[in-house]
Amino acid sequence: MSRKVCVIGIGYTDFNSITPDIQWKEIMYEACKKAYMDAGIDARKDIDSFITCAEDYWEGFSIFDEFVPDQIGAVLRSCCTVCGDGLYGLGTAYMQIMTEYFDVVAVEAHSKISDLLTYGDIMLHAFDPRFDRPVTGPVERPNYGGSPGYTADKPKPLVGHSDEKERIHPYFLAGLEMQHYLKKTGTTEEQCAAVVVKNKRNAFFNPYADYEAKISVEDVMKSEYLFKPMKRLDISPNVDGAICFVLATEKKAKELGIEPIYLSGFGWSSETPWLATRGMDAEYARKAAKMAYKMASITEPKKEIDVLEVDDRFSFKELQHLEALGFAKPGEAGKLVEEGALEIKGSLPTNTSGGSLGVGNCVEATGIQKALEIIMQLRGHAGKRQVSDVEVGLAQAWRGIPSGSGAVAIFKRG
Amino acid sequence: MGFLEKQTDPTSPMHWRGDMQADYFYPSGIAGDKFFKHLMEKDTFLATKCKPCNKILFPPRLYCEDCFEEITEDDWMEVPASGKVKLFTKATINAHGVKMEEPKVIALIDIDNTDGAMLGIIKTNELDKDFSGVKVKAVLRPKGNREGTLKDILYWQVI
Amino acid sequence: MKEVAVLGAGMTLFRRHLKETGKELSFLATKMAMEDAGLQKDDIDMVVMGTAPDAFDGIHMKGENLIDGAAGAGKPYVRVFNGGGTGVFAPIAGWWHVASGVADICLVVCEEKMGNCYPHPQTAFRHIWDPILDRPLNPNLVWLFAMEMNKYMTTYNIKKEDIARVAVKNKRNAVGHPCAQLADPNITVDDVLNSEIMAWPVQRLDISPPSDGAAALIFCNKDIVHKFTDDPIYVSGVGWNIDSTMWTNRDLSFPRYVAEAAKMAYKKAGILNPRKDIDFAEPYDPFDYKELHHMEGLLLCDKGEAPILTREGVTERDGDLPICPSGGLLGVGNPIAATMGQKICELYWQLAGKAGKRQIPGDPRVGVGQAWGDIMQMATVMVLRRG
Amino acid sequence: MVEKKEYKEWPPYAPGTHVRESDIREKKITYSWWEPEVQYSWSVGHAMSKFLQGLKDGKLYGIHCKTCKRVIVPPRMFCEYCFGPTEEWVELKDTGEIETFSISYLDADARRIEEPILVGVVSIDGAYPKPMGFMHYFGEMTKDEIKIGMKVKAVWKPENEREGSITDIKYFKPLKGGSE
Repeated sequence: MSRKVCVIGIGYTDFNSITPDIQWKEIMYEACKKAYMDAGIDARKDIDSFITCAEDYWEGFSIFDEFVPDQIGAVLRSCCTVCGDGLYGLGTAYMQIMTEYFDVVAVEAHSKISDLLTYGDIMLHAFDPRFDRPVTGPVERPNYGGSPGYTADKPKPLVGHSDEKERIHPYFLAGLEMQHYLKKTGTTEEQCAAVVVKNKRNAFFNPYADYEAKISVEDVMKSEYLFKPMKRLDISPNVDGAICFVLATEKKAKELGIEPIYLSGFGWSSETPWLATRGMDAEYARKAAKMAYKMASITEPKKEIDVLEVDDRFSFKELQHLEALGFAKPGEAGKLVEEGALEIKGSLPTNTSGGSLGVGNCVEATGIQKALEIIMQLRGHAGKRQVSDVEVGLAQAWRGIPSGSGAVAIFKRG
Repeated sequence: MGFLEKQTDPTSPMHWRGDMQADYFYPSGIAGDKFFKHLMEKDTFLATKCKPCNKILFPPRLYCEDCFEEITEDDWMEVPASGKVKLFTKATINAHGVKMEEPKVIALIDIDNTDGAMLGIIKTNELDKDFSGVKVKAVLRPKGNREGTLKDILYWQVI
Repeated sequence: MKEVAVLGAGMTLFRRHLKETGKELSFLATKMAMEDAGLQKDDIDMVVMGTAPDAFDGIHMKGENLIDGAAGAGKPYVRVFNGGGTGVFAPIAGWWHVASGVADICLVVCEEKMGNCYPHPQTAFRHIWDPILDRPLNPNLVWLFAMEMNKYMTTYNIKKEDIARVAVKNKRNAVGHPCAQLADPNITVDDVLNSEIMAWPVQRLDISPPSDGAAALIFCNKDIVHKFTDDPIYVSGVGWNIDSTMWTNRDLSFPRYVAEAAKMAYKKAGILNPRKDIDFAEPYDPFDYKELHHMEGLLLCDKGEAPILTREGVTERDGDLPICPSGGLLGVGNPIAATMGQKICELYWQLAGKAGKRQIPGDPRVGVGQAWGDIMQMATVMVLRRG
Repeated sequence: MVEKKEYKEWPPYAPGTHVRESDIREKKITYSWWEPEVQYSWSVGHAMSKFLQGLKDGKLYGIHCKTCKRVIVPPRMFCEYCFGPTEEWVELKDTGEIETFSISYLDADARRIEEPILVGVVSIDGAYPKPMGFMHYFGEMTKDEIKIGMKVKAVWKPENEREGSITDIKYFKPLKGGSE
């Protein structure tokens, strides 16, 4: 195979907990415009295909794909939506380039999650409607929002449950998974808390991060239990922001005079959606990594990979994912964080950007935010959080509650 | 943002309220319909056996997700409406992120005689107890009042 | 680039309500495609899911919920989406999985359960409109197409009865289709013209019905296709294109995005003269005028010429250029993404000579399938060929 | 790999179980019910803020893309054709031309109504290239009078009832005496 795929441009907005002054289209435009400027290309002449990563309910449209082309430069071009994390978009772009139909592909992913007022209820809407969702609360709209609502004639929803007033927040599932992880591996709550401390501190050195903080393990341990053993500070808060990547063939990158950073390995995998039979051991990450390592010819990830960004929407997820990716044996990732190995100057720098705990949870842009950090590290543009001597970096994404799907991407400096 | 003009007046229109409200009805499916119709009449559950995988799937399915073989009529079996708590948590906030009036213990329960599990609420006064491995049984609505949904399980009770 | 062949296809019954869950429908369609190809779950490398709005099934991240039914548990699985265009876009995504060399065998599953949305799938369609500009006017989805149809009719001076012929042809064609929802051997042009007016010029029988259903398709790499068949059907070109969101700033009389997508696919397929080189087509026909609009977009005839060809019988199953021999969406049903069954699965069945009662006479070698989606702006095109 | 199943005709059978509306009403099948809460508050951004504020003041604003020589309405901060920023607000007339229309006997929930709604796209005078406008209702004309190309003028709500919404225009009525 002669073609090689590389990243030639990145663009990103500032990440903020709310963004009242800009529309969803405008936040996407900003990231894309910056990425096209970064690559030094003309949006309307040089890009062959466009990909957006989004889910309808996050955005508030039955068909979000409609509202995409204008602001990313895709009018009368090939453009599509991938319902997945931004990393899936990068993988899709990789495949599109490898078909030899296209030379330059743009991938955009964003979060405008502050537009959504009922985040918890939407996430519950992702649970199986017959066997999981009814457990969480009343089937009739609980009416705690005082919303204008929809009032069509409808049949009586069977026998009501008068004693149920509210629905449980869907993050309870993360609480269950955390309990499983702690029990199975012997990892402690303090070790998970250390992840929060590290990531929020790293975020101080990341200008676009929104949730930087200097806190101690004790502070995390003292925050209230929301879903025991999960505490308030173990959870990444939501954030708005957009990111755009431009991928191209190696030949194109050289024509443009850009030092290529290769997308050398890519993998993704899904587990069953049934909570009843799913393993809860991040098998999706293990399988995705196996595929990506094979593609990138990596045999000893621990030795060959210099910097890592793994999904940390819940603190234990960082440790669980590190183990699934083969960087630690089960139960040992917790020790790594305690020993400081995961620090920027440690032996296995992880989530140097601040991760989701420090930057914020940007829904479908979470994985691509991780990829963004890897690119900045490989380019040597990471400022005070720059890791020295980086040649190879790995970004990993998980699709969040309640899914068991994820992707892994490996980038190499040319 | 790459624009020549930006919003500077915080009192001009900034937000537009709207919704995507619709209501949903979900047929239980071929396997689900059988399960829930059984639950309307009996105090036990139904499960399905996948012979090639030698697994008892619960909740019951039309097919095995691993080997993708169709489950036949004689692969259905009755199992007790009881199990062992695999994982549990005390949920304290509702879907709006607000503290709930009454916290609830929600658990993933391994159903007896099967390889499957299901979510359930454990009704208890001891909200902070360790429920790991505790045996529980389903408390069902009185027969005749059952509607053929998961709501026919009122809650789970420690045995 | 790897060449991509079709190994098998399957689809379920299309009805307003089906008892099966979306997962179960996906399973039934997948199982049929696996029977056709002679494959088991382990033989599948990767899975692509095509399913349109979450707001129909009423499940957020619906792709995730459908994984196990689509044989995706434990496999690389991805969902692609572009509204109504998904029915042909999902197979395009399946194609690039194989064409890129990333997968050898890729399964594509499309599923839709429109019946879940209460009181009517229309309720979900309310939310496809721009929330600030359109939704306050309380629009109905049919308005959109009525406006486009009116513009098309006025620009090219087309008579309503010529458009109605499409509905008649497709509902009659669907008679041979076991999955069909609205097959009718006795329907006449007058029936269509006398059906109740919904939003003029759209009448009841101009529209395809909302449905539940699923379809599946299996692709493989050319290098291994000889293990499965001696007479493979290949994907010879794909194309997709999107126009601006701002539909009120666009000329609605001609679907330029369809033409752009078609040109992309034809270029790759080496088709210089579509009218001559293509033996039959499955353009997207959720409304009868859309079939005509799309024939013109697919460059199978000149602008405004499609109604004339229809009137002259050219587009009948035994005509010179059979259009929608499956019965299309108007006859078989319109479970948005699952229309892959009439569009791409049908191309394969026709080219492989497996279409039975629906088989086109002669020796069709090249067929084109197309879907259309979003807010009248997305076109997806795939060309299949035999040998 | 397993043995292929050979059938003469594809699809060889039609898997799936048809359920009638009456089966659901009579509860012949079991089903669950769920009413999600799905509420949004979209940021409208600068261009739409200005547009909505204009409607409240009884004015229509478009915006100029000098590169593409377009006066765009509804306005946006960027031009989708050249991908550059737009600049210079243009106050447009509240008159225009019917670009296309429909006569609807259905309301938003697909329920039938007796008196049809006249609805369509208006190309606004002063904005170009045509078609350049937005969707709205038509009034003070019958379903037999309405036609593509007809000149129309906005009928505004009284000033005190306007709230910064597209519905601050009640509808477009025929413009007497042809073009202005």
